[in-house]
Amino acid sequence: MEALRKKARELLEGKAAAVVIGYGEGSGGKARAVFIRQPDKAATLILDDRCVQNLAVYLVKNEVKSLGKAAVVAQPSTLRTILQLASENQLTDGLVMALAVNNGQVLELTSFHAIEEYLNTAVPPSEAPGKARGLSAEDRAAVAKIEAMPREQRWQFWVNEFSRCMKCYACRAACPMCYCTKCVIESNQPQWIPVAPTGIGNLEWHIVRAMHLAGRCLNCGYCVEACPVGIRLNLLTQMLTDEIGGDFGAEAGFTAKREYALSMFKPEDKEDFIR
Amino acid sequence: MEKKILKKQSLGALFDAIKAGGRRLLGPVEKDGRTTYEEVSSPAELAKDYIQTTTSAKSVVFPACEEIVRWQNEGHDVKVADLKPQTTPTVVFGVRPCDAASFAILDSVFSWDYNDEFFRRRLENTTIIGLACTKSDEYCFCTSVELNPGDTRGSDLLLTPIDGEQYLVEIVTDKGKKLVDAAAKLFTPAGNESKEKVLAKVPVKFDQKKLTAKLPALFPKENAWVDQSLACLGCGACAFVCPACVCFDIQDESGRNGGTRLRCWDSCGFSLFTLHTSGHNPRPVQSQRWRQRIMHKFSYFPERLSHLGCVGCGRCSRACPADMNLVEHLSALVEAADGQ
Amino acid sequence: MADFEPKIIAFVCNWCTYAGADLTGTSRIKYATNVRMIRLPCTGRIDFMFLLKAFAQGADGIMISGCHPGDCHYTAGNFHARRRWIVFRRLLDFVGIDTRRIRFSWVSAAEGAKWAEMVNTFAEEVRQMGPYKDICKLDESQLQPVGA
Amino acid sequence: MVSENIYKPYKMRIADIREEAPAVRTFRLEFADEAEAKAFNFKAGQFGEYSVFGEGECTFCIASSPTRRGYIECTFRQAGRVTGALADREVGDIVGFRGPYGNTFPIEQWEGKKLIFIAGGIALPPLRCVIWNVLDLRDKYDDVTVIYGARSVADLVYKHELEEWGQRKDMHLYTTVDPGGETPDWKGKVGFVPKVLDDLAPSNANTVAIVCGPPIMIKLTLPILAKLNFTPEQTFTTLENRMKCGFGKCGHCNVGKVYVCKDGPVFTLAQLKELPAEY
Repeated sequence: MEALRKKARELLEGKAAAVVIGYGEGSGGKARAVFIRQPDKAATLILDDRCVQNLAVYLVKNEVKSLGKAAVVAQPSTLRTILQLASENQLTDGLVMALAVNNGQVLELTSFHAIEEYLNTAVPPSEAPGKARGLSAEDRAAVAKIEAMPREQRWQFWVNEFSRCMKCYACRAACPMCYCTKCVIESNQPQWIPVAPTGIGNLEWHIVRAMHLAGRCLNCGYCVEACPVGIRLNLLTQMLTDEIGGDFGAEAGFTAKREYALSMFKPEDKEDFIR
Repeated sequence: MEKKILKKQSLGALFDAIKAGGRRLLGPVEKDGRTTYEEVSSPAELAKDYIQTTTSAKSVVFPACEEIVRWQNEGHDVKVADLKPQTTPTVVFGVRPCDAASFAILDSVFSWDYNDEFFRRRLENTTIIGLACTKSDEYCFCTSVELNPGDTRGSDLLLTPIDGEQYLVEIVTDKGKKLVDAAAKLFTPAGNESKEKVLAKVPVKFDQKKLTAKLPALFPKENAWVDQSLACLGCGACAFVCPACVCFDIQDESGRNGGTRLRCWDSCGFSLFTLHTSGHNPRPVQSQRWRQRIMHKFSYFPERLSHLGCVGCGRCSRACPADMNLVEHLSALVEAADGQ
Repeated sequence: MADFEPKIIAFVCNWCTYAGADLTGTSRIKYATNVRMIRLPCTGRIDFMFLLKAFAQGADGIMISGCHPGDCHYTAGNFHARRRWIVFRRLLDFVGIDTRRIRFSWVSAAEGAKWAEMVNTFAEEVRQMGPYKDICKLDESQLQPVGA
Repeated sequence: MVSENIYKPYKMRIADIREEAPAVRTFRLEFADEAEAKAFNFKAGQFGEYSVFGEGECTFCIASSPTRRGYIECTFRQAGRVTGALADREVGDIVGFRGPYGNTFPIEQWEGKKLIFIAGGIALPPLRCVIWNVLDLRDKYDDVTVIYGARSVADLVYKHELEEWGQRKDMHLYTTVDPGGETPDWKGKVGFVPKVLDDLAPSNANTVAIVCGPPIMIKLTLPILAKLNFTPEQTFTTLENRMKCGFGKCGHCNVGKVYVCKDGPVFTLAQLKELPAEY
């Protein structure tokens, strides 16, 4: 933590970064996103296992971009998000700096290539803080539990989950991959997904969201943290991520090259349901 | 105000009496770490230990989505139904005083010159049994917005658990009186029991009078608003859990033969809230939308409707995915005003 | 359930299955009348939401059909579609939507008989399953207030 | 209204459709219900919520004069979901209308005064309502002047009425189009509205200026009016903001302490100066 504060101070003092986006003490014992612009404020940075928000969400916001070059304190899932955003042409190489903390050391990753290298070599997936790869054990168990249910029960489970949705879009707002300035739910000629928080409206919203994130979700899990009514919607995208990894060998967020599983195909893709 | 005593063990009998009248009874129920108002039939179902429900009681009178117009297509003609709000007489048990007070705020907007029948009928059909707070958390700030943990305003009956065995019942309105009369034998006259000693101690966190007075002068300080709202993600969580947020959207949904027009919750924090069809957006950036939220509740509301648009329940801060703490921001604004 | 006639919506590609179904007709092969066909340029054009929309509007079964792999008029539309279906079908199943009610097939312009056989088999299967109201009945209770 | 439901629209039958300019149409709407037609009243400057059932509602001023009873007219540009659906309607079709809402131009207070209307593009409709209202009560007012400009000749709305106004002896009409927007047989002026106003240099004495137009026109016109010594109190405009309900509940049009739908849409420049520029 001290190393991180020191690094942040140096970056700001040396004008290598205009803002350090990191975590600070929040309310209720939570950590929160902080935007450090003065070197003497760097001492308020923290980094521990309360720091769960995916800060990459701020990198694509115009208000944050207008502050100047940003250095972002990056958990492994944040690093992967940066690469995925890069692969989708949402970030410019060299304009974003990631501060990765590993074994008490702070690494300045100033290019996408450096992030790629770090993720693919320096981080042993099992030892990385936060979620590096795949589902957490808890989520995996939750997915397995749902899969073990009879179909009708699965349906009831999700209908019940979706019925709480008020369409506040906190899931969308908290997700760094939901960067579209005009979301599909805002396409209203015709109104493709119903805006109202009704049964079908909610079902369609969560399904379309899951599909749009399939193969792009980085498993940071912040959508479910953000949801004020605790809908387990991360399970949808994470299950798909697992599935896509298994079926097509594609895993999001390990390269800045464009490799989106659902915009590619192989003639030998396997399925067992088309007659 | 007439006061009675109700034994905690009589609560079940009171619930029975309420439901016997054909009324729907809602109460706070805990499930998966959240507390929400659900239909209940016995006190055993109630959440034992809650400071605040996750979502407010607002939806009882102002549902997240309500049908306001319905029509049927008949060839080239359209038959528009005269839709009457369908409401079941409802009793909501365990409403915290802050939530109870929010109904007056909603009412002031929904009855402002034009009477919203949907809201009014629901409100008329709703009886609120308030439950005074004996505990609070760091997000609570009712005392900073002219309320208190034992406030009777907005409740029809206010219950205070004065000890482990009994509630002190304050009969606030005729509606409350009717409810007591329906189960008169459960209530005994109160002596000189006082609720003050059990009420939660909620410190005053900022000077609201000063805030309201200074906000117009703080409006043009763009940088201060940007600083406050950098972390804001622009979702509607704060507005949707807020018991006093009234803003709504009107949406049509139609099938082959007809359709409905729905009134759904909306939030001034969404970028689309003010977007014109032409593409012009009067509030194009998040800091302006954050400012609007604060100005509306703490400046415009008091000026136009003589009361605040906030009851200090603290839900917005609890729900915020970016931990935007309202009290913190309001205190900072008061401080900024001092610095002028 | 004896008098239940399932409603089946078929999303088919213009170049293979639609032509194939045409051939079924010109060959005077009779097949179940439960299917309503919606012609699209390519299976790649079949937005996954079409399926939900069809169920929401009261379909009891959905058929999706296009050119055999390698035969796409646009070279690779059906390859893309296949990947998307693999994922989407998995998602629907996970959410508890009855995927037995969605029949995917490759039917070429020359396979008029296969199309008739597909429709007949599927219509019979759906008839046995009965009406599917899971999704369309969601909105019957949609207008109840939260907490009601 | 008979119904207690404030959201229930009147059923209106489209009696006439006029093409005004590219993608701009005027609808004449008649009440499907005779009794509703008789009971309906409005004043110049008010607006309503027009709806296509299944697509939603949108907000326009009532463009016809309150002196012409039995119908209302609206003029709109096809731009979004609802206006797009409106544009698909035909004569005889049913649409919805709620209203009238909002405040009015204080035309009673203007009696005996000179009126100068300054409008640009698609912003003539809200003023057309007042202009016809005043022309129908012509004796009560002193000089009436209209300055109206559009990007091109094709973009001018109410072309037939402009012709009529141009021929009337009891009013002055100056039409102008942006440079390059003129046609070979264009007889009006060429140049921007503020320039035309500047050249005309009307006196501010006993005069009211009513301005409505795109933001850029307003921005450039106000300094000219100020130069001509028009005070903010004698300059009027009508605002539009995104609205949903039309009666001060939904919160969309809120600007400062003002609700455009309740306190507006008509404002004096003096009132506007009190508001944050969130419109």
